[in-house]
Amino acid sequence: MRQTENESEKFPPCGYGLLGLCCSACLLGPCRLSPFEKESERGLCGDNRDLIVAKNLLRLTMVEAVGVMKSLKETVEKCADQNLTQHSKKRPTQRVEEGLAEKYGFSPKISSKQMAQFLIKESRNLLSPFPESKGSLLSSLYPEKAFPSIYRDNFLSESLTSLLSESMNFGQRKLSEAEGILWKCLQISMHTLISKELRHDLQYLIDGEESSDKDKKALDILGCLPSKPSPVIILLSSEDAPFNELIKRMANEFEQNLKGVSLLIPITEDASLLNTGRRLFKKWSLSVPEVNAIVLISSKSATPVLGALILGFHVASFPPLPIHGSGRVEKFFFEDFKKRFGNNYFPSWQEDLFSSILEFLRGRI
Amino acid sequence: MDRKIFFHPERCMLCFSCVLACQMNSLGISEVNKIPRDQEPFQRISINFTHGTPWVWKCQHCVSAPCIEACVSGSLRQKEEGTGVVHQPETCVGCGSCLLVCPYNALEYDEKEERMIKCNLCCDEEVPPCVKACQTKALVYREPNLFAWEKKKEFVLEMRRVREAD
Amino acid sequence: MARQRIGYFENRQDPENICSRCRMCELMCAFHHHQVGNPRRGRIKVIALGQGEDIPVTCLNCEDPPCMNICPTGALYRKTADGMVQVNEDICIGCAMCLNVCPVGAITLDPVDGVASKCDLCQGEPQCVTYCPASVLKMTDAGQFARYRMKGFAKFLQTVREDQ
Amino acid sequence: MSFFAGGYAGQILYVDLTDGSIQKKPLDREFALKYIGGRGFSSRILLDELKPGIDPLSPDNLVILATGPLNGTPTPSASRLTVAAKSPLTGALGDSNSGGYWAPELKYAGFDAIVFDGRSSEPVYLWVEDGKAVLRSAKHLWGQKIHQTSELLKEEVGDDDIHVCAIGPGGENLVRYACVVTDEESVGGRTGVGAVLGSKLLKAVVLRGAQDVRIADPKRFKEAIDAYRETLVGEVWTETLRRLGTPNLVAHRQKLGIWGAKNFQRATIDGWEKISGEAFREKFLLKVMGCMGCMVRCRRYSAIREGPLAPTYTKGPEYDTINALGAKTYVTDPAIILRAHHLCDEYGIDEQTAGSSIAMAMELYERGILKKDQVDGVELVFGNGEALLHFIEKIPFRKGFGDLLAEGTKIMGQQLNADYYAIHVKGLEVDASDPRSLPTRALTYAVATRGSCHLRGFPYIDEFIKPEEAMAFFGTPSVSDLHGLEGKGKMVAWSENWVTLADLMGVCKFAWYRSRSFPMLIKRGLELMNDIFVATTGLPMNSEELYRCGERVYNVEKMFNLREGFGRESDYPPLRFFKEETPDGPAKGAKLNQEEYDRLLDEYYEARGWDKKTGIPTPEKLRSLGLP
Repeated sequence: MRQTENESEKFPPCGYGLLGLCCSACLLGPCRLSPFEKESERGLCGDNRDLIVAKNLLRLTMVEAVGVMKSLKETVEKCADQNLTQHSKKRPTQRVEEGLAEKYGFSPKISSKQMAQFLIKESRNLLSPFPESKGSLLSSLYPEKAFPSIYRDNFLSESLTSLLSESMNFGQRKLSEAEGILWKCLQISMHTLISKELRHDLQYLIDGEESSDKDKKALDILGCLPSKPSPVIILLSSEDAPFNELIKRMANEFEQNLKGVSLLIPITEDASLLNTGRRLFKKWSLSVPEVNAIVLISSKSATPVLGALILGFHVASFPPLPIHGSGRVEKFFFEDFKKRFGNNYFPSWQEDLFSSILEFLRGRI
Repeated sequence: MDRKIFFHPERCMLCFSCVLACQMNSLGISEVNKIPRDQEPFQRISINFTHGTPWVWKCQHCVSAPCIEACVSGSLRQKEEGTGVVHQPETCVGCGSCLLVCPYNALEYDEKEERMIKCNLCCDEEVPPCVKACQTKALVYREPNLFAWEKKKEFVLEMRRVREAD
Repeated sequence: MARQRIGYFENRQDPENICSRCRMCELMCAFHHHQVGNPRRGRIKVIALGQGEDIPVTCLNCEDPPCMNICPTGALYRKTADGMVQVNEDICIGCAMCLNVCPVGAITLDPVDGVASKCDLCQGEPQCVTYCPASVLKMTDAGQFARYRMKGFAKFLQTVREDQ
Repeated sequence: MSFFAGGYAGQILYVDLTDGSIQKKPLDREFALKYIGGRGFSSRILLDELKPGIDPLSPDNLVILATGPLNGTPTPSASRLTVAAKSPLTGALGDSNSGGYWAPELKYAGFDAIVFDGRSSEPVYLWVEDGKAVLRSAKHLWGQKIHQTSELLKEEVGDDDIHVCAIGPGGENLVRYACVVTDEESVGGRTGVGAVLGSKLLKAVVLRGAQDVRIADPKRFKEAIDAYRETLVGEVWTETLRRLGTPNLVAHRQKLGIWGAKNFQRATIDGWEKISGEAFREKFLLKVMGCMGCMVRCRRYSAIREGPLAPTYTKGPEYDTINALGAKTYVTDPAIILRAHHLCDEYGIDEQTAGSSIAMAMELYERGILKKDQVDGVELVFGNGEALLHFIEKIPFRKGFGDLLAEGTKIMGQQLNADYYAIHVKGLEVDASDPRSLPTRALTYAVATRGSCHLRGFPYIDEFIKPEEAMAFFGTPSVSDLHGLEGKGKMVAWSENWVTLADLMGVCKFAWYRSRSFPMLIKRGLELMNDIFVATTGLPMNSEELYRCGERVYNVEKMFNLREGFGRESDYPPLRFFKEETPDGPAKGAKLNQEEYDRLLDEYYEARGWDKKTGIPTPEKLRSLGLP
């Protein structure tokens, strides 16, 4: 009845956090720039708001990347110190290998051992700061035709670690360009996704059952795609994601409003985005941006959003990236991106989001 | 007696959420994503270090408020029921005499409209947005005597702890 | 002499010598100051914690009283350097800042007059002390109260020694 | 808004639960002068506004929460609240009186009394703050015990400093002797007003008030209460009550041999020391508590800290707790008594009727009238504490045999046709002591207008009045003789009128009449009280007039009972007291004598100015009291 305080929600969301304007990079902080102050306002370290927003995003992606690296490393070690050949006897089906072999473009006869060694080598490259050799993996796995956007100005790097270490001093360095930082974010998230996928495949090789079985099934829908290219709607949401219900509802609405044209693919692993893109390319031999595949993401982490963007999907994310604090960063995501690669980032807070996406899809049919 | 906004300095972590909430409310925005880049907001609550303690300065809504007596246009008045100094911008002429007598400097001059601005406790809402936004419940919205009563209770619990010691 | 205040002296051993929440202090305080019956206008308050825990609270007459320091109109004042902090109702504007800074919440806004109201020791003979049936309220000062606590602690130590 | 110079808040709140309408009516000055307050208000309103012969649990019944003019002032021990309705237990006038903090708070909230009428369609509670009242849904509170209820309410209001008057599951399930509990510990127990509230689906009345209770003449008031305090401090009774509380009477009962142990089959208790006041003080007493502004502080706060029943924190026990839950059922384990008492308060049932009913069931079981399968297979014999607790857990929910126990002894007696073993007057169980050896007390219990009650009159005068005082005041020295009969009727009538004043004023009887000298009674009870009343309210009053107010109210109550069909025949003690002799103890062999008692009753009626055959007040009596 009589509400005395904010008993309703334990922690009211912090406005500055949502704006991306709360910087706790150094011990002088936390600095909180008011969104109402004029652009010239700076934090104690001298960063203006564009930099603060960008660096916050960078910190986010880096943290997530480190987490993924750790799990990949563990899997590699686990995989290295057990004898796969005799292990493979126990395995009921060869389906997994075949799938993988075909995916990595090996002859079907390749033994799981060799394949594992290959994958481990690639993973080592990603993990170590000094990649041994330029592996053939990326180019084979992510052909330029499918993902043109990741082949711009040597975007692909061999090692995630080196990327991170670069970004470290990026974070420190003064007067760095906001855009530059944002590129790093995209790069890192891209490689994070790659490492994730590698980890999954290694996992298959070790113990036959497929960890992301759901996604595999969901992706099988791609088999029954119409021969004529048409827009595709992809739902990316893990169980604990905040806006699951919302995006499900939206997706269904789309399906009703655009009968027979678009089709829904619910996936839970952001790593599956790569696979999706690849399958789409196989089907229509069209690059992802051309396919007009739109991903509705509900996730707590920034990696899937950025990854999907750089892979060339159209993206609407819930909650939105914390970028409203800086006009420059917003411009980068909403306009520059479109200019360069032709895929849009729909800011999920605008009222006419639904209709605008609908319009967009209609235009593409 | 009507509720007032009270402040627990020991709980405040200077996150300025209350300020942001107040500014957004002054523009009638509820979500941060809708913050416009061009408009000038009003800020009727401010935090600063006072003798080394964070302190929130705002209108205290005095029971017998000097600003009401000072006001020349009668646009400052007590709420009909209970206490709370409300300000009608429509009739305000911006003479600033309230500013001269206010001990807490709780009023602000709005050059554009040439009139004063002050905290109206956001009368239309159950709980003022600044209190809602507070991350640590440093700002509370209470009847004065209930607030005092709660403080007494805290103190008594402390005393009891001491007593159990000996 | 040191600064006087109302202290709460209880004896946990004697069930009759603990505050029994009869609230006579509140009633008499309100009666003395306003000639009415209305505990919420009293300047002392018995706080009930349940399970038989009741403790009266009133002004501690701090050494460096925040209420007096922050009062913008000077309505809170001390006649003499070691006197009780008092309220000048005529110039109090009821801004409730003293409530906000008082460490124990001993100051309240009078629900009727709307001015700050706090213990003034009734000009020397406190009614709460006179009428407390359990006689647990006494005029005291910080030093005396400290000695009282020390005594209690010493007793405690004694029992410990006896246990060994 | 009130035109009273002080004391009264000047408003009565009428709440019609059927249509949820709430209206405030100003308190009439004449009405106030005639009936003072408390029981006076409630009895008069019941007489005026109730249709004769209605079902107490029907919407037609009224529930009245009334305060006296002195509640809320610093008058020592002015804390009593009167809750009244037509009693579902007896069918006669039902009222009960409880201390605590609620009655003063009602004055601070701006009302002298609240009258509830009709029946709500869904559970509600009434929120009263500073003269404003509103009904709110209590769906979430329904079924909660007393403590949970007030916890939830405090949470809901966002303030711990509120005062709650609530009913427990007992009241909700219409246990005929459900009680009204204020502030979680002060119980308006007898005559089952809680059940009436339950039938109206009113769960609680919550107060918060900061309004003044004005005092007309502060200077005179101060002098008066100081004088009143003087009479209290150093008073023997006050000292004893503070030290031991009402349980000090345990020793006294044992001394005179007037226990009603084993449902009045025994007059003494073996091992009574275990349940004496000293024992409880030794083992359980946490601290002494006092109601609002109390100088006497007879209230205990006890805790069971070890043993199977720990932890139990509860207010009490009182003497009547020990008598009903201990003596009558012959359970002499203090811990179990305390626990049972705690449960009764939590579930909101009257421990005295509950104890008596269980005691009666025990006797019936031992006599073979009740079979084991009838009593849920419990070995229901005297002294069985587990059985006691077992059924106290069952009664509030009317589970199993608890359903019958929840009806009280009168109906139990009728249903099991064992009336003889139902020890009650007008349906209310005999509580305080076994009056067989003391006919005066038998008379007091029998003629009390709410059924057997030891607080309606003050027969104990004969324990300390001096012969010359008796001669001077009652015209016969035999009043000072504990066993003498002459003049006792007169004395009882006088004491009743005089004691009634306490309930009218809202002052606690223990501060009022517990005294060791008769002149002190007059001084404190009439003169000082008159002083305080006049100083508080500024109304014209003198001690004679005040006394007549008490008599007036008593006659009003009598008229109510007569209307409900309680004539002379209902003014008799239970048959058992005439048939069976006191089995043991100092008063061995004593029993009531029909002729003696008739003579007493005649004398009493005469002193009251009532018709001897019917007990109807004579017209001239009524006229002299200004009753139409």
